[in-house]
Amino acid sequence: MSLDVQNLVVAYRTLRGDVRAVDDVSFSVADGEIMGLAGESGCGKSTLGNSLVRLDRTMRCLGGRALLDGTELPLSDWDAMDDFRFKKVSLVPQYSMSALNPTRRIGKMISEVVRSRKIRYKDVLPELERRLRLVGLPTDVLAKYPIELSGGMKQRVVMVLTTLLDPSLLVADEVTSALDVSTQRAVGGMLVELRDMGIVTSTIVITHDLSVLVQVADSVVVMYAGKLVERAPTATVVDAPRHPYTKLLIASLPEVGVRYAEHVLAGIPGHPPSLLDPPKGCRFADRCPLASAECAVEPPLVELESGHFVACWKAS
Amino acid sequence: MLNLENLSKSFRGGSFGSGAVPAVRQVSFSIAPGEVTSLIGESGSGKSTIGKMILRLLPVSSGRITFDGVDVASLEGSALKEYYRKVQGVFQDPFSSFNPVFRADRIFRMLEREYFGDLGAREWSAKLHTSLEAVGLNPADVLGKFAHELSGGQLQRLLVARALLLDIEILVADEVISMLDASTRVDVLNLLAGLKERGLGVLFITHDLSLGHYISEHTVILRRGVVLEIGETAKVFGNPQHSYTKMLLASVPRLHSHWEPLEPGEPARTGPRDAPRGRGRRARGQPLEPVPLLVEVEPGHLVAFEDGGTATAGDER
Amino acid sequence: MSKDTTTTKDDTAAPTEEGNTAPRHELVYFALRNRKLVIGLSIVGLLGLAAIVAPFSARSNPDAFVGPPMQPPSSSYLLGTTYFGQDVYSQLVNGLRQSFLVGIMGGGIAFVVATAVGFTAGYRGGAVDEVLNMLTNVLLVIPTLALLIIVGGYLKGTSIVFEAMFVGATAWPWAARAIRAQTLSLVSRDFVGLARLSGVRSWRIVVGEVAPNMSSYLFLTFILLFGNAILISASYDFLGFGPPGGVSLGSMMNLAFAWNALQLHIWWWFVPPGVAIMGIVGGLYVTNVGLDEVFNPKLRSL
Amino acid sequence: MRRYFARKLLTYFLTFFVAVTLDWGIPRLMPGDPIAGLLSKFQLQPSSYAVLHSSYTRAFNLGEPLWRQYLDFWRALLHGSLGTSIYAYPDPVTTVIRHAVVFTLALLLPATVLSYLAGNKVGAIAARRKLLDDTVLPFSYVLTATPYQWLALLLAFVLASVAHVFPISGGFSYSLVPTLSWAFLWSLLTHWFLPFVTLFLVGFGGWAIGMRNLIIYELDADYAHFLESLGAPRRLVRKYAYKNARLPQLTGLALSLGTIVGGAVVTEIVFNYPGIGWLVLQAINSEDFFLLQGIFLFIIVGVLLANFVVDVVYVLVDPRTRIGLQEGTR
Repeated sequence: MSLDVQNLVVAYRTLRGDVRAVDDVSFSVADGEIMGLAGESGCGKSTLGNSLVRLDRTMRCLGGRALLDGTELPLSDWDAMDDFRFKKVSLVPQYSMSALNPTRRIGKMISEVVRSRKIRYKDVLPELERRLRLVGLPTDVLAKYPIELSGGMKQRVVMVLTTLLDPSLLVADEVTSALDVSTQRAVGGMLVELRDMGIVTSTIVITHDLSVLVQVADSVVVMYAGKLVERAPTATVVDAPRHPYTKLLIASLPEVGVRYAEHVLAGIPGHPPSLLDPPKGCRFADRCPLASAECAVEPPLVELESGHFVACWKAS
Repeated sequence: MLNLENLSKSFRGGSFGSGAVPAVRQVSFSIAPGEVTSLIGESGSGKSTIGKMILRLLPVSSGRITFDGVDVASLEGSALKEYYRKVQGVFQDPFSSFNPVFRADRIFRMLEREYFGDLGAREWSAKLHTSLEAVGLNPADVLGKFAHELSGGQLQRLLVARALLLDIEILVADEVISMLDASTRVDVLNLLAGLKERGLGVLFITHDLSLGHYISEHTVILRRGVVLEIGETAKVFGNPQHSYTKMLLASVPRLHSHWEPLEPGEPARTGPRDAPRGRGRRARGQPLEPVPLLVEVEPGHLVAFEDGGTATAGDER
Repeated sequence: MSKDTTTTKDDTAAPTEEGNTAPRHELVYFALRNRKLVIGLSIVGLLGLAAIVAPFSARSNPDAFVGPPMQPPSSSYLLGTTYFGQDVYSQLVNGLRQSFLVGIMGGGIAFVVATAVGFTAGYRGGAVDEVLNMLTNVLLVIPTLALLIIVGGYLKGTSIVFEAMFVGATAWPWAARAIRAQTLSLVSRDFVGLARLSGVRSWRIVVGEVAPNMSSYLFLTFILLFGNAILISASYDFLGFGPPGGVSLGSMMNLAFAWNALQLHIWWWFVPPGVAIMGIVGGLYVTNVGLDEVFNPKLRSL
Repeated sequence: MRRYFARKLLTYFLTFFVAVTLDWGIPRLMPGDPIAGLLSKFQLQPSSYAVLHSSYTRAFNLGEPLWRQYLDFWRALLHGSLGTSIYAYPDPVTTVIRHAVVFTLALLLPATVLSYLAGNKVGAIAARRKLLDDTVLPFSYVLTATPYQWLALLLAFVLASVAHVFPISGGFSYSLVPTLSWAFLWSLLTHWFLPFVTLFLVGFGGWAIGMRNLIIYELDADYAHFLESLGAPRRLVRKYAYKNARLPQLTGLALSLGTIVGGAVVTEIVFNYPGIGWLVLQAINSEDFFLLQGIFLFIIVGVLLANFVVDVVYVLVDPRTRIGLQEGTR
């Protein structure tokens, strides 16, 4: 049991009150597991992932906890979290293209970061160079400035850096979405390799693109409006989803091979509720074709079969 | 009928226009009424530049665009306005398409002022409602609101409705659904596909092969401003000939199948665009590779000639 | 603008019904809560009020010799008298009036030039941009005060209008550059393209679509130009190029210096005009920062 | 980089050209007979008026066609001649200016550089530190809004006129003959101090505010957040933010050179400090227009040189301009 998140609540503070972007979410990620975190924009997936490493100053953790290898992560304590960051938990941010200091040579920046964590750069340099070569980068990128690299190269440098100290947990936030398909594939492959080689113990891959998760993830958590609605092995989510939202979402995705002329796909009418004042019961109810009176009560997350959790009254 | 003939575009690099960076090179294809043509390319391929040139938002460097036989570059003043009556566009970022200071209706107001000045208020309102309903919007839901109060899907529909107010024959749709949520994007896609049933020609610009395959009759594959493969969508996707097209198809993540394991030495790892970059570098460094010749490998399917091996006709499978 | 800045993550809540009218309320809320804005505006407002009511509150014609010379501040001469026996208080409130006039006119002219140049360069681009940009950069390097020296040397006395025009002609380049940069970034937005696709003419796009999106920025620019104009005219008058006869804050300091107020310890002659300038300009700067914080949420919380 | 400098130099040459043209043109563009305007300020006998008028006309070349006058002006300028000073007759203008420039540079260089460095440091430290921010910031706003001449008057009044800690006027004590003695150097230093402090303080405020605001922006940049997610200590994040914020500050320095020079002019006047600014006042008082025109050109050239120095420093500090340069030259 590597990562165990229990009843986590994370909120943004706004003038009009707290916006609970993550509302009472529980799940766990096993050693060696790559878990996908999927959902549409605004569902809280990115907030959830980021809060495990770097809780933004505008956010607050209002409840719940996260255990990593049995130790509770001090999510709300910025300074205490520093002991875990980089060494135990690491984040590949959404903004990898601009994550590197533009006015520092990459090697210099890495050496300064490493040294600031009381590690000798000399000790990690051979491993750093080995891993750069591993992901197909020449070691002379260390002597370059970020603007000299392409987007895909920057993405890989950031991934090598964040995983340099073999973290127990890696959170990869939309790492493939800004990339071309060919680079996307390389980066996706990298996530799997990092796990296969035992560099990263557990991985959370956050993306809005389910088809990327099919390629890399062992299991998938689907979020909707701050809630976890379904969690299952990847193949189950794609082929036999039980939550109406997941079902409709997957049915709406065009894929190479599907043509309008032959088969017209359908989207989901309506849009997600406001998280400032979310509806009492099931949050998907007003868009759900199956909704009925019982949906006015919030459905619990139930394990329908081993490893397949669904939060829906209609699923069982 | 909109024709692109040897269309090229170079951007000025550096000060005083010294050094030109080619973005589009000798591109030719046409957009026929009643069809969707997909223009597929990765970032930096010049696909959006082509769309902007068609819409006269960027000047053409060489070659020409003709609409019903008339060179679009020659249009000025009222003639250009008449062109815009027939040819319209929708862009990628729905929020950027709306002026945040004003209500979303402003996009209609501008058209009313410029094109329908002689229309009575009631007629205009009826026309607007018809158009909104044609894109599946309830006028009461969307009129009088600011863009940030509406969803991305609603906004893109508003923009399509705006184009439909005019007598358009060609619609340039530039990555219109890439910023929309998965659950609503297919509806906008279907809306565009439905336009061809009204006899419109649609240029669907995208980086996403699955979307192009889903919606279009014709496909153009573009890389670094050069057309590499062009033809009927079924043929390009069913029988891809150019190594780049094949690589794209192999790399696109699918819902029901896994990536094939990478063969050793396959370029996907380093990626095709992994050359260190810098604006204007290619232009002043090594000479440009010549624009390859397009060879017809089967009726309605042209492929760029490659050095590594000549494209062969026939089904490989 | 507000969209980009208020939501940095993709994961913020979707727009809400309650959110519809919020941004404007939020602005007012932050404006009233912003100490810098409130303090800055109060200072400028009070001094502005003093300038407006000057003709009524002044005890005398500022140039009139009302009493014994070199009187320290007292109940009969609120801020004392000059070397010649003029009432410093009357001079001060009239000087304030002059300063505000120069600020508004000079800042206004510079603002008009800056917006014209900035919008044209940013929207038209190409060769027009190159030429205007070069012109801006050239004028940016020429120090205003140096230019003033040769202009002032050859002029027989000036007027407020002349000073305003001089400031207007020389102070605009940095503002034009800033406005050009803003325009460039806005012009690349799709709504400008859409306006062109709607057949809207260029000037109408600039005035109707682009400018409203940077209204807060334009306002801030004007405030800074306003302050600059006051400082420049104070230097101008201090060098003795000021309008003859009239009293300005700069010429008060000039006369005080020229008539040995330092050696004679007539501090009440030169301290008030300096405090007044500092009040207006400092007040404007602080207002500027306060407004910036209100408009730009990134700067708000800390 | 070559292109970067080529463009900059082009701007500077254009500026110089425009400045010389203005310098030549303004006296001629002024309404009415410029010489009559000049002379009307003197109380002159009609006979001496006529003599002066004709000599000025000759000196200004006013008899020649305009294009001729313009070319002659350039020719004289390129031969290093700016005419003869009236105030210090018969010294040439260049000599008079050269004597004053030493004093101005001794004042301007340290005041500009030190206020820039100190302002940046203090502003950086104050950013995001509540207590410091609340004290340094208001103080800085007061300073930056202060007219130079007023701060100069205030310091002269309090520290010289009242407290007699510093001398009130001049570049050195007139009882001393300029020699390399300790007494003379001390005299130079004490006379230099107050004008220096004036320029330093006003400049300091602006730099502190600028740096403080830039740091706040930088600390919110993506690279700063990324460093935080790697558990980098605040010290490192701030160091990076500071280094990056220096770049726009340097641009700001180039932009404010004109203002700084203007400040030096009025400050020197208050302290009777025998630099360029003080010379301006003497030239104005003695109607020495050749001297004024010469000073104008000197200031322009000085500001252009300073701009160039800032450009060079910028390239040294920002690696990206260097890379751009390599690309350009390859």
